Amino acid sequence: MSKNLDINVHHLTRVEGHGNIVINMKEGRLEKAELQIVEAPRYFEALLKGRSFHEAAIITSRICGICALGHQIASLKATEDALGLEVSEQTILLRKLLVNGATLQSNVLHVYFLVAPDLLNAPSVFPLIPTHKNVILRALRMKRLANDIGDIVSGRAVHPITPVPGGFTHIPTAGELKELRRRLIEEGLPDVVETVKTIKSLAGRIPDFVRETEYISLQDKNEYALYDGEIFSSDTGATAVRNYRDITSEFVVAHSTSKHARHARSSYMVGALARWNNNHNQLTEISLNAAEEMGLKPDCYNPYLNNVAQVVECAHCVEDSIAIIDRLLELGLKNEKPNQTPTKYGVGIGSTEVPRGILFHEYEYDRKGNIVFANCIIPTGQNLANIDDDMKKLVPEIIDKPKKDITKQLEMLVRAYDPCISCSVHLLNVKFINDSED
Amino acid sequence: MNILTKHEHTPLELYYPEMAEITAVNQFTELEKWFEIKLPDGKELGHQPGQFALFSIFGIGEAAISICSAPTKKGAFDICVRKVGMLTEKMHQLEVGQKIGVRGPFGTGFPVNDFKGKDILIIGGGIGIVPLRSLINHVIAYREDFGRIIILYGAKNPDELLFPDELENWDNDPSIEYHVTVDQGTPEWQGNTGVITTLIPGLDLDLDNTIAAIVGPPIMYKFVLMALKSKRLPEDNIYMSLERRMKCGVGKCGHCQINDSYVCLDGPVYQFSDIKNLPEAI
Amino acid sequence: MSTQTAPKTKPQIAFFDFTSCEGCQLNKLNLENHLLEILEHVDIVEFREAMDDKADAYDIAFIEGSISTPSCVERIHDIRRRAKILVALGSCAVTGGINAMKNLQPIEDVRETVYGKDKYLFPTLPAMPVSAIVKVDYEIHGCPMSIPEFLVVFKALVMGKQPIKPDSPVCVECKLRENECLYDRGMVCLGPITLSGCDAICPSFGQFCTGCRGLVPDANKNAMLDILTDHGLSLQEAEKRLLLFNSYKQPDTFK
Amino acid sequence: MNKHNLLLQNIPDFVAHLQTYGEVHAPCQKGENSFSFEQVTDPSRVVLDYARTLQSIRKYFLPPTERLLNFSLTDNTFTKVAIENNHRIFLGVHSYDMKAVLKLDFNFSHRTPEINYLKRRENCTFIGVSYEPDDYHFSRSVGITVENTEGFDLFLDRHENGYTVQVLTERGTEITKDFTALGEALEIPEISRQFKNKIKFNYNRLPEVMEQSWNSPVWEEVAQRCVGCGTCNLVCPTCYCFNMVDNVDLKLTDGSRDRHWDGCLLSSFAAVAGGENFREKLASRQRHRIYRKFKYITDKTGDPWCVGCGRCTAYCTAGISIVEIVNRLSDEFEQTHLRKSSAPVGQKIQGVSL
Repeated sequence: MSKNLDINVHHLTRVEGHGNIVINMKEGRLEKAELQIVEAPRYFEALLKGRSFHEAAIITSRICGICALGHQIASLKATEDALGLEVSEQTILLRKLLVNGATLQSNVLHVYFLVAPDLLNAPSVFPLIPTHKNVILRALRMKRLANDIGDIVSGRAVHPITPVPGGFTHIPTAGELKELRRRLIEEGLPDVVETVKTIKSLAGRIPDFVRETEYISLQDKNEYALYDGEIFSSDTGATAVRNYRDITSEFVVAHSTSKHARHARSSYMVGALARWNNNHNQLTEISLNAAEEMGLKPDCYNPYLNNVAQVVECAHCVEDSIAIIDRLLELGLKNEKPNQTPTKYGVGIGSTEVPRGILFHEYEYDRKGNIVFANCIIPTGQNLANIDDDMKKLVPEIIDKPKKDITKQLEMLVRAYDPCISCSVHLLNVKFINDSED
Repeated sequence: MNILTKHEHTPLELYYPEMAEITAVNQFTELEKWFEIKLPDGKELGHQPGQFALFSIFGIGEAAISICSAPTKKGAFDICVRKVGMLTEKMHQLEVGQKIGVRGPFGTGFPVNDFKGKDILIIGGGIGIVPLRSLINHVIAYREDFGRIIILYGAKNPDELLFPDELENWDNDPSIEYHVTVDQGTPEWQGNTGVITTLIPGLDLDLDNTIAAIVGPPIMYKFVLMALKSKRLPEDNIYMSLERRMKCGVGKCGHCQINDSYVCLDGPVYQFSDIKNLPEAI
Repeated sequence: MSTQTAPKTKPQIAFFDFTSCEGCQLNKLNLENHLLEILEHVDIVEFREAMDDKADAYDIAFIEGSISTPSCVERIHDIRRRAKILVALGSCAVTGGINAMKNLQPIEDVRETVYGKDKYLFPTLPAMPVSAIVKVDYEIHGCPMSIPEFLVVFKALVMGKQPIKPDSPVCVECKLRENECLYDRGMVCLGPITLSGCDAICPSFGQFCTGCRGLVPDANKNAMLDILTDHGLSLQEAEKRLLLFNSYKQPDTFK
Repeated sequence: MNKHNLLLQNIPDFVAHLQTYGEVHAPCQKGENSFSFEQVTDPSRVVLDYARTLQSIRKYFLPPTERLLNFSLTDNTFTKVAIENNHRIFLGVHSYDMKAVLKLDFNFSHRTPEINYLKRRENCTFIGVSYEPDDYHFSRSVGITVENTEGFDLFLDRHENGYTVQVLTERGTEITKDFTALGEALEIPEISRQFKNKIKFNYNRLPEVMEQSWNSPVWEEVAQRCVGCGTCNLVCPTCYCFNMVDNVDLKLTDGSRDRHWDGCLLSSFAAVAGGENFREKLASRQRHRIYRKFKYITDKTGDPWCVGCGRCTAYCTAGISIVEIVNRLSDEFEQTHLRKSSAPVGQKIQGVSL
């Protein structure tokens, strides 16, 4: 096998957004291993300037159609932090329910529609419709259930309508929540169990690759952190959200319209696997059983198993949603109006977990409630350096395989991160380092 | 009192069409196509010259179209359809044997009984000839009931002249005074060129005994009316047919309303004196 | 569903994304209950987000996203050449959407705000709707695109008929749903001049209309500004609100 | 005519009693500041003290969207749609909304009676209720008092502790006779209810005012402020314009022909296939709307077609007031025509006067 290798995957498919994989190996020496982000920049931080706090989440939700809810939640939390807006327990519970719905939806979409075709050697999910009809129907059913959480609680799963600073513009009825609860139990749980079986049957086809890295996620002392918490690094421990810049130290590289980030080492990983590694002991029982069934163990260093961690989270989201609905019904749904009377103005930071990892929004408001400064740190941006580092380790390990297989395995690696390139494209000045990789 | 029974007329299921069969088609021009249509069970449409019906294709919609055959034609009726929108485009694709929904007839026709004994001046511009054709065929069928029959027909160019066979018959019929003009001729065109109003000054009319029936695009009315005015034709002797979008055909939906008049009920054929005070008419 | 096995009678459709959040494409995948029915009528021959296949020609190309880089311009010309019918999908593609907000600020400032001294690494143009560059046959409005409207257009195109284009404002749909007017709750809303077709989804959920579907033809903007200012916004805030999704000004240079 | 007394605390029982005779539909709280007629399941939700509902009860007889027929594209046939005509009792209807129903009855039975509307109207009982006129009501100006009982089977007139119940029809007797909580009618001095909002001319004279107002500058002034959203049409209890659309299901095999409310104020309402729009200008559409209420049908029936509910004004985001428009036109009329000879000025088609 030649020790020269040139791979250029132009506009990688089955990912959100536009990215290229470029590998360049000369006489056994890896000269380049990059995920190039070629998405058109969208300049969200600039768009936010001068915008009212009523409009901030409407705008930032449009950063990403896949994680629209996550951006909205992070944005609302940043605004509420900056303006001193208190929210009710009902608001927090409804938001957590939405986060569960969005995580479930995204994870199902990713595992079934984007990753499964790789494991089954198909170019897309469409040829699998006749051959795996029941699996596809199950995936669609799970996605519908997840989206119905979004539709019922937030009006619309993509670019949610009702979550606004200080609360919700519309509260679902008890009847709607009871019906959701019934479906979560009667459809959601059995479908999760079947999903675990499906993934278990394909687990042997997941590449075996190990690279230990730094794992960063939110951590909450009371629960598996998806909505709130403090920042936790597997290398350095806990950090307050207000110090997020110590963690994310972003830098611009020439091959990416999205900025890179690094913390204790040259790169770190965020997302389902990071959350699993950091917080697995807080998962529900069904989720832990699912993990065991599929062979996912704590301190897992195989990035390809991020997808298995996503399935584990599906189980968690279904179970946790049932518990949240029970709590909401127990409290009794109140037609609260959003609290939109600012008690202060200044800087606020909001952080939440989205399917792809930890997300930060930071805004500074003037005394009219308009934004003077904004910064958004997106999970995929944080993962990019880690993906490059993974490729640098992976390519020499599989260099003896045919180029086609190497390419596929690299594509699968990128897809395993569920990169959301379209939303990673944005960003603000923190620290600029020109293409400085060695 | 029961609201269903207290009316002069029985409340009707107004929106269910009859499924009628297309029995013949003829493509006149790229845009205009003629259809012969037969109602189920040999039923007659029972229309007056100048009336219209609503035609529909399921999944596309419904539109008002004039009937262009005279009531003297039995067992079937004709329409001529210009391709202007989605429905008419789909109608053009229909073939003999296929079915189309029909509701009607609706509206006022030309009061042909009142026309008896009079000279009839028919002025048609463009597809205005289509509703007039039912009147023309009626007066030809009852030729002895009427005085002179004068037909003025104008089109943009010779290729857009409709009913070509019939035009020839009218031209050859010594009892009909037929004049045709086109806005733009072709090298082969032997006849008049110029707008339709150029045909009017040369007419020698028995003013009190002449009925004018005009149908054409909005812009034509203005100039034809001015030309007839200078001829001093009494305005009560002038009839015209107006076009509006219609949804119901029965004076409910409001779309065809011109001031206080519903084109689907009070029109489409109006005596000029009825609409001259309606500023929205033309 | 690959091109080779597909019977030629089914329209071959493709999806493309430009500068956008890809929410419209996701919204399409959210048609879970209808997805398989849709696939009965068409063959999807290219859809980068979901499949590896590529095709040379398409009966219908759906375009999501704005045109905002020089390479976007080239790509959209190429797609147009290969597509019989081209449909713009969602606000970014139809009106420039939220992306066009950047056109309101000097482009150099925008680039500097985000990338600092590295701004020249990434070429950028003012964000434009697809129709600023190539002929667009049909438009599906909304951010995200409205699913009911997508289905109306989709069905019409598959049946070979022209879709009905809404031209009335959101207020009409709000009234058909008997919603309480948000102005009566002390809110301001762009429903009176925003194109309908969304079934007034935002006001129905108690949130003001953001104008994401674009303005009705001949919108009386001055009257709208009067309404907004009468209900508590300053003129500057009112103008900004109107521009949220409607900032695009068509530059002559790229026609 | 029988009269009874109904105490406030007995209202929920009365509603429950009515439910034994049919579906009860009554105003309920809808949003934060609004009411809507809904089928009552919980009698305690009924609100009888309200200013106006978002929509009048026309929505029951001419639904916002209505399926007219179902069709099959596979065999090009259609099936009829059953028209529901359950027995409905409308409780808490204001006199102007009742009057509006009577006007729609005329529109849907005049010349070509329409079964769809009339069938839905067939089995209805109407129970009126008095109201305190607010800043928008002006029914009195179009000849409808708060206590007008035309069309009602029962009428509830508010007093301090409850309602005086007037039994107006046999049907009214039937549905009250077994309700034991009705007391003897109290001797209550007649309340005079004042309308703050008024049209300055008697409504009989408005057609004449309109006759002279075709070229008034008022239309253009109103159009400057109007956004053309059509709300005034869509909330009007006597508007009944509609559109018809064919909808096909996703299998592309079946579908339905549906009609839905439309409005003459909307820009494409009077457009025709060739692209011509006969009321292209907002000013001409505003004029058409006002003429529909005060001239066109009025010329034929002698009645104004506006019932003074105030919805078009209360729900206009631009704050355009129908009373203000009519009063402005009346002022102009007074100034320019009243003092001159009253020779009618015919409207001529431009460029033509034979």
